[in-house]
Amino acid sequence: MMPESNVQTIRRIEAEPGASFWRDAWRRLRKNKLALFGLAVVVVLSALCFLEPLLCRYVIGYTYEQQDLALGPVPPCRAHWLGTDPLGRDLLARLLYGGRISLMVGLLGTAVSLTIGVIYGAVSGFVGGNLDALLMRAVDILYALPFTIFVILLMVFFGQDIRLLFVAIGAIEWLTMARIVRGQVMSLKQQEFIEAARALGLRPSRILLRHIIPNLLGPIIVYATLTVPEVILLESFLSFLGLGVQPPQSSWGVLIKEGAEMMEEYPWLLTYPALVMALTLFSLNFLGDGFRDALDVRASKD
Amino acid sequence: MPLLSVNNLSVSFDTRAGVARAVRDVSFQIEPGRTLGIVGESGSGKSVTCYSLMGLLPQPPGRIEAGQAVFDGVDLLHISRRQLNQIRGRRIAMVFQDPMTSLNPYLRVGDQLIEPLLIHQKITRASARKRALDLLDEVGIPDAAHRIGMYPHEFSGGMRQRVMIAMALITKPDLLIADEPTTALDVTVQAQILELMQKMRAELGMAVILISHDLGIVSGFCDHVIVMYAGRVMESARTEELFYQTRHPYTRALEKSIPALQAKGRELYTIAGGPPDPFHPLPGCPFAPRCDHAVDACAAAEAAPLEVAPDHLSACLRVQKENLQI
Amino acid sequence: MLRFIARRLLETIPVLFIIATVTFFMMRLAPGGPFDTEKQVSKEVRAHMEAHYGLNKPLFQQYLIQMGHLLRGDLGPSFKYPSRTVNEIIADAFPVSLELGFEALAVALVFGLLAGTIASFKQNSPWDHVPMSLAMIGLCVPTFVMGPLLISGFALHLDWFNAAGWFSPRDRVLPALTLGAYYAAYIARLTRGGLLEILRQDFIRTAQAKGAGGARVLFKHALRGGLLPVVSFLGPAIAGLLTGSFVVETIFGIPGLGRYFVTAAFNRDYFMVMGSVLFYALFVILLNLLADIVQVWLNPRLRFE
Amino acid sequence: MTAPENPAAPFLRVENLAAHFPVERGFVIRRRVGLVRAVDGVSFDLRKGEILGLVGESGCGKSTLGRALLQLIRPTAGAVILQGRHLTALRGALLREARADFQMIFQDPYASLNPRMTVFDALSEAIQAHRPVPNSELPARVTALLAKVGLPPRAQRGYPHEFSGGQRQRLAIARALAVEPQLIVADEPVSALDVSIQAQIINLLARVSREMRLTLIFISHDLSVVKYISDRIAVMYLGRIVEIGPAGGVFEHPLHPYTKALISAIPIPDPRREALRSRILLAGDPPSPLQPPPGCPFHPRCAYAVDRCSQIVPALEPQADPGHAAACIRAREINTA
Repeated sequence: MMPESNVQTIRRIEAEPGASFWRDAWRRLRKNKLALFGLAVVVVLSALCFLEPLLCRYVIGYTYEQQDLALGPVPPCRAHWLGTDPLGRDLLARLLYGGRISLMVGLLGTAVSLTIGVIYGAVSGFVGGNLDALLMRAVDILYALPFTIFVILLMVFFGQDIRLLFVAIGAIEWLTMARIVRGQVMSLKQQEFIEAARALGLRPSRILLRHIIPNLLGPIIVYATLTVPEVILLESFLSFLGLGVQPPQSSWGVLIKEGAEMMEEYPWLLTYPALVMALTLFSLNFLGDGFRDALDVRASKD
Repeated sequence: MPLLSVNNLSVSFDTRAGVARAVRDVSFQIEPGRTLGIVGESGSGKSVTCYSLMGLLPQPPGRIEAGQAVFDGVDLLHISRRQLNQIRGRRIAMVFQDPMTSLNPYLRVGDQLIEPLLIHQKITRASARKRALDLLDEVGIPDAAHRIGMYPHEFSGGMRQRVMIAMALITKPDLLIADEPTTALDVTVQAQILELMQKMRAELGMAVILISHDLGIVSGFCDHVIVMYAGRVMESARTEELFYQTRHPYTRALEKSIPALQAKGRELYTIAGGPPDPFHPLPGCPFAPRCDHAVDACAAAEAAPLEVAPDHLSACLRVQKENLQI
Repeated sequence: MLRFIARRLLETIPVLFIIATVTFFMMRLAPGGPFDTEKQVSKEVRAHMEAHYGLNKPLFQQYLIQMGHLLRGDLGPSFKYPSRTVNEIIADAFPVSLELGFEALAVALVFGLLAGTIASFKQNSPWDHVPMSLAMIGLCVPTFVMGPLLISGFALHLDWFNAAGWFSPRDRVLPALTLGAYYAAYIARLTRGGLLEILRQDFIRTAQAKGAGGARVLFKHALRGGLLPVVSFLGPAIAGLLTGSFVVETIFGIPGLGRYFVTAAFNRDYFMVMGSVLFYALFVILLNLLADIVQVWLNPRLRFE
Repeated sequence: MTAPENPAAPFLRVENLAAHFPVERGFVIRRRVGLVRAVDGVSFDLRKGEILGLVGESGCGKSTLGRALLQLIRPTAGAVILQGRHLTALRGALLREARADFQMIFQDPYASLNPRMTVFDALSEAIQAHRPVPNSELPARVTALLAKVGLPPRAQRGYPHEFSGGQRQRLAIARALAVEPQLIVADEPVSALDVSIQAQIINLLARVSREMRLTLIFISHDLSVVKYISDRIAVMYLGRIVEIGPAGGVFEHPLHPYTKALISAIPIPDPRREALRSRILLAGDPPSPLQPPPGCPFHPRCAYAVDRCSQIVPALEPQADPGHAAACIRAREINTA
């Protein structure tokens, strides 16, 4: 609402001299406390989860599958900080192990969707014309498919293989990614600096690599950050239906499912996994929103 | 008695990079039925001044630090939103720069056009519609009865600006503020719109504040012109006097750099450098670093606009002290 | 407009055809069959049952036969409930899901629109931060956590509601809240984002300059454009809500379509799976079309496409 | 790389250039619902070192013409011959190579530089695009380019968002000069800038094109800007050139009614002259290029139009003064009266 000229002056001056785009973005992110909180939580949690084997061995003293049927379920205590389940397994160890699986599913699922989506969207947007119309119509039609149902069918009929899970999740999530990337490429293509690059006689590959992709990174990072929690949620949903990760492996979804079944008798079995997962999703979402502001990405998720 | 009297208005923007002083100590008056031009380059504070008067300044980041704007006995800067809403759209109306974005794309042109009437007057939709049709006819929109039911995107830029003008005038305001109303239009359309504004002004007898970056536009339209630079008033005078007895080096430089007036073949006159940084204003006259006439004293202290001839203000120290001829 | 609708409806046919084909072959090519899970059924019985349902014919022939049935709107028998056809099961279960869906939708719209609108009007104030943090919680707490938590709190401890069942109107409250919470959160975020986008447009400033008050600016000028993202979200969202949520129906023991579908998938109840998939797909497609029509109605610029 | 200079052949020849865009609707079965004739049969010649001002209002096709000349938009018909070489016939790698000879400067200084590249990278890329130099020479070359457009050497470390509009336009000029072209098309290079900055950029463009013997096509909607810098001026309306001639001639003695209206619409910063002069006010807006009026495209807005004007499409014909042509069947009549 500020007059255009003022906005421009202010934008121009806001940037520190010599600051690159990324340093500038980092500076803006640093001022966003929620996003920083999210970043910290994600980093700490990921570190804990991925160090799970070491932690189990040296700190917790139990592994995720180590049973103690004689002990049974105990509430949080000194020996078991978060308590144990009816099989006497340490909840903290299981939570960390489950986190490792959940985060891995989140990251790999996102990576799959990112790869398909970026390539599909970039090709569609960069080539344009009839191919673009065709590819985007295909996406429109795929959007109408009941994907959750297909994933369920896939998992039921082809067995609960975790690799299949990545494929299934990636296959759902890439659609939105493709649309976003295509939209960005289309708007970038109309920018004068891309025309200037063509006028310079640069090869299309160079234009793509040096001029289009660097300008796409912002939206891709933002959307990828927001996809990770979605994938984690989807995995936990499948686990809840008994279709995700199979025992003795666990994931947050599995733990929550088990916890929900015994919520009355052993409430800690639901509370802690639910808390940790919600906190993670929370942090990732805040981080994504923070990136969105810091990188000045206008395109909304939908 | 002036219709509107702005006294010592100062506006700042609080941004992440610091405080930008967009408008500093600006004063002016406008009498009923007169035309005032406010000229300046982008960032000179001319638009911010008028947005402040209309209560359209986004706050934050904008902040009105000081000043008054007395319109018919009330200070526009210090009244409630409710009181303000009874004045704007009824007694003060505004036309904006970009007719492509200033009309609501989701509503029919007719509904937007009669909205000021519905807000401010007890009037039936039917008679409001009739007023709107008459007015559309008057601003030169052919086939108004048909067009009134159309959406803005079905109109060309020139037509939309005519609608904006009709919308502003439908309540017969006392004051019209036009913020660069022709900047987004082609020259031939610009001529039409300026002509239309002249005609409507004469018919309704309202006062007009015309904001423009183009000296040429104000020279043909306004009785009085204010030249702004870096948020400050540099010079203020009756139009003829401003052009023929210029009393500020910035005004002169602006006139000289207009390509239309320059002879072919010679290098165009340029003002060296660029406008000052609003976050880190230097002491002294803001134009001093680019001024051909600047002396040490100019960079030392800033001069407030003073009357150097009857009804003629200049903020140039050398004009004030030495009666410098420019 | 009519041509647009007609074209979209025509497009539905090939889409449904593809869905049916994919579903058919995915089920049939997968290892295992509908009668494997039964307790050691004798070979003869199994062969008899397969013959009864036509499963012993060549695969492609079965495909053609089923497609023929589908074309006539006959979804076939259910293996799991041999006394009923799939059509009957859907006719029984769908109204339950539909009712729950509408109640959840009401929850989602009321809370979502209200919170989003207030937040956008009071940006960066507690009126913005509190509802938006709640919305974030709504997005981050999965239904299968929300459900048990609500049951534990309101049914078991406070004893205001029943933990499960679908008999009295009181039984509707917790499931509707559970199911609606996520959508409410999403709608709140979309509403806020959409309105903020619109509120910075030039034409809002024009409306203010006319002397329009806050309510007028919101209802007359901002809401139409600001709700466009919500509308496009609502198409698939409503489809999801109305056709039943597996999780909520399972947690609260509600005899809706979602539960039938999941059990059908686990039992490889071929015809039931096919029926649910097609039913759901049709719903998604029609509601997407409806969402598009509403968008065109809201946004006159689209009318000339 | 350049053809031997033939004194008879012009440096740049444009013959009957047309750029049409089909307007399509529908998916799968695409049907054409219209044809936008953005550029419709434009011909002119340019000498080496000449500066042509190309003027017209928005939608007249001047930017499309500029892009079609440089093959950024492939023309539908016609030929662009630069130093005897048919640019319109070049494809792929050959066309990319040929781009060493011609460059473009764009309108929006905020969009024409890649926000993720430093000035040094952007200019180096342009230098290396056609006539590669060893990397060690780059700093000196970049500094020299910056000096040429009046920017200090330290500017090379900056990113575009750190510069003002005027400075960015200088950078864009430097990038165009980096490939050492012979022809530059500048598309509204000053219309986004403040008056005091406009003059700086126009001076810069005039100076470098003189120094480097550049041929320059300067596109603008503002006749007064173009008058100053151009040797010749061409006025476009609805995809066609309606008048072309020496800058002074076109500005002082316009022949086409549209040119007359354009000139009379320029506001003059001089209250007395402004009060005295009579404006030619055109009726209505320019028509849509999708449905151009029959006959002379200008006739519905023209004060001099007669019945014949709606039937005959006037050709661009030479008039009394040498080198001055107008596309108006009544040009002689209305200018002698």
